[in-house]
Amino acid sequence: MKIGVVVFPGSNCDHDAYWAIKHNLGINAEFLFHKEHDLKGCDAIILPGGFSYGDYLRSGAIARFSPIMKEVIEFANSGGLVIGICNGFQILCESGLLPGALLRNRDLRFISKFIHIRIERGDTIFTGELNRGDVLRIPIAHGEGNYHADKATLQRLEENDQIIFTYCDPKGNVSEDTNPNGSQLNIAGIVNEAGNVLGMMPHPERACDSVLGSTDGVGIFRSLITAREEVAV
Amino acid sequence: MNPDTHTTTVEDAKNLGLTEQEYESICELLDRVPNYTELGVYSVMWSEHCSYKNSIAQLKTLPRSGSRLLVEAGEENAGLVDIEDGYAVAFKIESHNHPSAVEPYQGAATGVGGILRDIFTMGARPIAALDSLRFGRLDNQRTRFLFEGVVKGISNYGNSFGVPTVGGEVFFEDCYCDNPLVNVMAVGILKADQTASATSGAPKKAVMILGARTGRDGIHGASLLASREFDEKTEDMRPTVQVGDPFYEKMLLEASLELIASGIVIGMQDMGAAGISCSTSEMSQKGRTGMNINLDLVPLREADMSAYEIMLSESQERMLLVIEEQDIAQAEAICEKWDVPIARIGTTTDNGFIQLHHNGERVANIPVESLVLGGGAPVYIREQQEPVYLNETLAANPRELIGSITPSDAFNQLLESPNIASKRWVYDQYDSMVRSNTVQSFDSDAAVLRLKEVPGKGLAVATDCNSRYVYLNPYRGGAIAVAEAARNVVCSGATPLAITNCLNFGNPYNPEVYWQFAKAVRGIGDACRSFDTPVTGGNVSFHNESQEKAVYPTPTIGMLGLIEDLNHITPAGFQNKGDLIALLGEVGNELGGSELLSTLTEKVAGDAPAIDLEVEKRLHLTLLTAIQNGYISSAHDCSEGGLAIALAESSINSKEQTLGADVG
Amino acid sequence: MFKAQVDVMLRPAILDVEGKTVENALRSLGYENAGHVRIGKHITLKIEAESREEAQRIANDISKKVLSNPVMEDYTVSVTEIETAEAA
Amino acid sequence: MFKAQVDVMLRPAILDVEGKTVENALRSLGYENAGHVRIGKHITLKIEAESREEAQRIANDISKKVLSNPVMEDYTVSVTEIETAEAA
Repeated sequence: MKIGVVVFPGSNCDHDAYWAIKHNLGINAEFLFHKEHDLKGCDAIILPGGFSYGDYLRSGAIARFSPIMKEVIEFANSGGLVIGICNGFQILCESGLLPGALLRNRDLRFISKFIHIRIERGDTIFTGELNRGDVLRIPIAHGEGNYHADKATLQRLEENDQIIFTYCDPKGNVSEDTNPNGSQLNIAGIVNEAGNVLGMMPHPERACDSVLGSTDGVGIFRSLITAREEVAV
Repeated sequence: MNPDTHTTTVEDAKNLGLTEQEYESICELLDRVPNYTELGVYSVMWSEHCSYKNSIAQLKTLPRSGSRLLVEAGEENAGLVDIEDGYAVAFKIESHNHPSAVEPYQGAATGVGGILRDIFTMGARPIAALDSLRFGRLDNQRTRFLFEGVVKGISNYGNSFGVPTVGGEVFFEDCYCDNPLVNVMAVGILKADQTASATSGAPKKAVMILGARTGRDGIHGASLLASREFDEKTEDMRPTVQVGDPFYEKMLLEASLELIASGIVIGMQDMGAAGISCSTSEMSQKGRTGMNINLDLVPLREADMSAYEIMLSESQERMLLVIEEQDIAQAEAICEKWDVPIARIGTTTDNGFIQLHHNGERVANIPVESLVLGGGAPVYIREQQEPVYLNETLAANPRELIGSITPSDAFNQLLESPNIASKRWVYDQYDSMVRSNTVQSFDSDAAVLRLKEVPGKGLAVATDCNSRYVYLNPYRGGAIAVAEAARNVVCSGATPLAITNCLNFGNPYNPEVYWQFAKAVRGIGDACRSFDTPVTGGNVSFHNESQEKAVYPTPTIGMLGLIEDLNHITPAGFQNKGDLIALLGEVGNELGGSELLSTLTEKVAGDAPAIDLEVEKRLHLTLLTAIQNGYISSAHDCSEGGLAIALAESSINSKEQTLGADVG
Repeated sequence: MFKAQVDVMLRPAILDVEGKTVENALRSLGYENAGHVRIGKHITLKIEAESREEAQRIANDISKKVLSNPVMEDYTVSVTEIETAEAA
Repeated sequence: MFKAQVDVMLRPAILDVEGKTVENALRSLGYENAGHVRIGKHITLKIEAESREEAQRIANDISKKVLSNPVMEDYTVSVTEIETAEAA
């Protein structure tokens, strides 16, 4: 089992994702440079957080044109497992792998703090080891995390159960007060219709080590690994 | 007649911020009259910012070496402290006060960019940033504009570059209303045997410029701005705004670290104030070489820039690099990978001269030694005179000034004071967790980072300075600033190792200001000697004044501490119900320069609290031993607002915000 | 040589949080009669092309594919001929 | 009722880091003939005023004092009359 971490110019959470997978989860990890055309046989791909191309023009607007993204899109369209974290989620939306877009935070300020997200579905590739209704304490750090999609898309997301994580309070209640950035329906993470591509704004890789204050991120990566091993065997 | 090479007059020198005597000594050093380009180079190299001419004599009294220091203070771009296990920590604090007063967002952003380059030019990967900020009162519209712009500038640059901003402080005091203080500190980690030095190495080496194109940014930017007070005519300085590009700097970081790791780097220095002039001359001095530079080879952003402009430009995100000629291809390959341009602009020589060529003509021929600190740059001992205001402030009786007030009224008013109230609005804008090393940040006395490179060990870093105390008693204030920084890292479970300092003062030509400066430096030196925390370097910022008054003397101290065992990490908030609360050290009823006095009466008066450095040292050792023996569940330093506020903060930051304190 | 001016705005249906904030600032500064503030990007670029039509085509292509995100933004493009020497 | 369109751009001498990055991206995407990219703000707002001149005066005042940062930016304003009912 090997997980690839893509490195775009300006990605700065690539080392964190790599460390979490290799040292906290004990799974082989490899950096995939944006100029390359080869996913090096990775079983799953992570688009890490950061400020690819400085977030200039729009977050993820330029990274989506990187050579490596052609491979990632092909990999995803053929069922390959992909997680886009924060900037990675923005890149997935810009490249059309996920619907909607991430607009500026409602209060026009960057927000960095621990928040709570509720698991809306326990039966996906990314939440198999967790249960519907569980609350995870995971940090966010972004300036453009305000998820937006038109009415029709939102309706489809709800009908197909593609909304995986929503911003909530420590007890799991979802309301306007628990919405840090103005995202519609408190959306913190969604999957594509096929269920093999996840985009989420919170940073699970920052919550995989008790010394940092939370290990709630481990379940998401653990689910991905178990799901992948079952398919491979 | 090429304006670059026309011979100059003393008038030209004055326009460039040099005094008549300085112009004469330049003529003596050159044994002729300098041309305009040469005079420009001298004007920035002999500016306050680069030469430390008015401060070096005092700085030399500070303890600047110690068993753990791998480099003497001032030798390299940042301090370098050995933390064993083959690793070292580079750290430094610098000011970007004047550019931030002109344009807060870009001023603060380029301040972060500059201090980060000082760290990675040594081969260290930046792992933490802190910012120590001071503004006027919040009820002033201009202050709010500066405050929001500075915080946004720091937030965006640090977050985009990918370094966690983990600590710092924010103060609001009337004296800073037109002249905010923006001090930024950065910390980096590197293998002790893989450091890069800011040297030219030896003759016949290739001199390369790495990074962004050179434009007309900030000409007479940081260097000259630091020698002029601010008054209404700030507006006409507008064009000299430098723009930072954190994305480009991230590419520059990766290229620089990969170049250093490849072993081909002979010497490297970042370009800060005075750009190419400073990096070429300082590296040449350290390497005891000269440099022949062809300015036609410098990649430019604007066409037809003069030699003068190229040499003084302070465009951001650039480095100077010295490598062997046969390694140029390898260097180019590494830079190509990171999309960072690199261009050869010259060669090191053995004649000890900086020789500049432009459009086929030699436009400058300057002896290196004559330019640099420790060489020909002037050193002044200014006149000192005890300030008149002290007669009044020392005579005042703070207890009387406060008059009668119930403890709860005083307590509530203190909690509302901007200097004490929560700074969450500021630090929630900083990504304090990127690089996933941050164990504690803004709600504890010092920021604490675990070190992936040295499993089980950690670093604690804090910045501190109570400028009211320094105003009321510079010697004591200087010592207290170091003591408080030490106390903060000790409260987090760390052994204080070394400090960096950012000395923000008024106009050194004013004897009262210079008295404050000399006394504060003495206080800092004595405290550092007592705690065995040598000074590893830092920065001096003079001419911090607005309208007529100097800002309070503000020697910001950045303290680095080592946590031998991650189990020693101690939070500031109460942890368990039923824990006993103990006060270490006596409570003197000293209200001089207190937050209570200024909140209730808007006065800063009385004397700074007494400090006994020996008692302070024993306090640190006692607390640290108790922590290391596992007796302590939380520890918090009493500072602004005293014991009452310390108890309040420990309750507010307690586990799940559920605990209070019952004090007999 | 041609100069393209591209305006990229959030689609009308989308709440413009930045515009709202500026609008509130205007009110507090006494500009009672100003409102409906919306903020987007104004992008200028120079295009070498044989004809205005070709420059327009290139500008449209760039605007559609790179400068704007159809999910949330609309764009308008105007192209004018300029002397080669003229500054952008 | 009048509609003001304000473009706020960095002064030509000031480095446009965003424009530079987008320009490099366009090059790498094959738009060899596009360059000199500069990115600023396009702001639209509605102004109630008695006359076009008054609306222009208000728009200028707002642009100078609120919408642009005199230290680093220039602005241009154009005002057109619109039916009161028309969308911004």
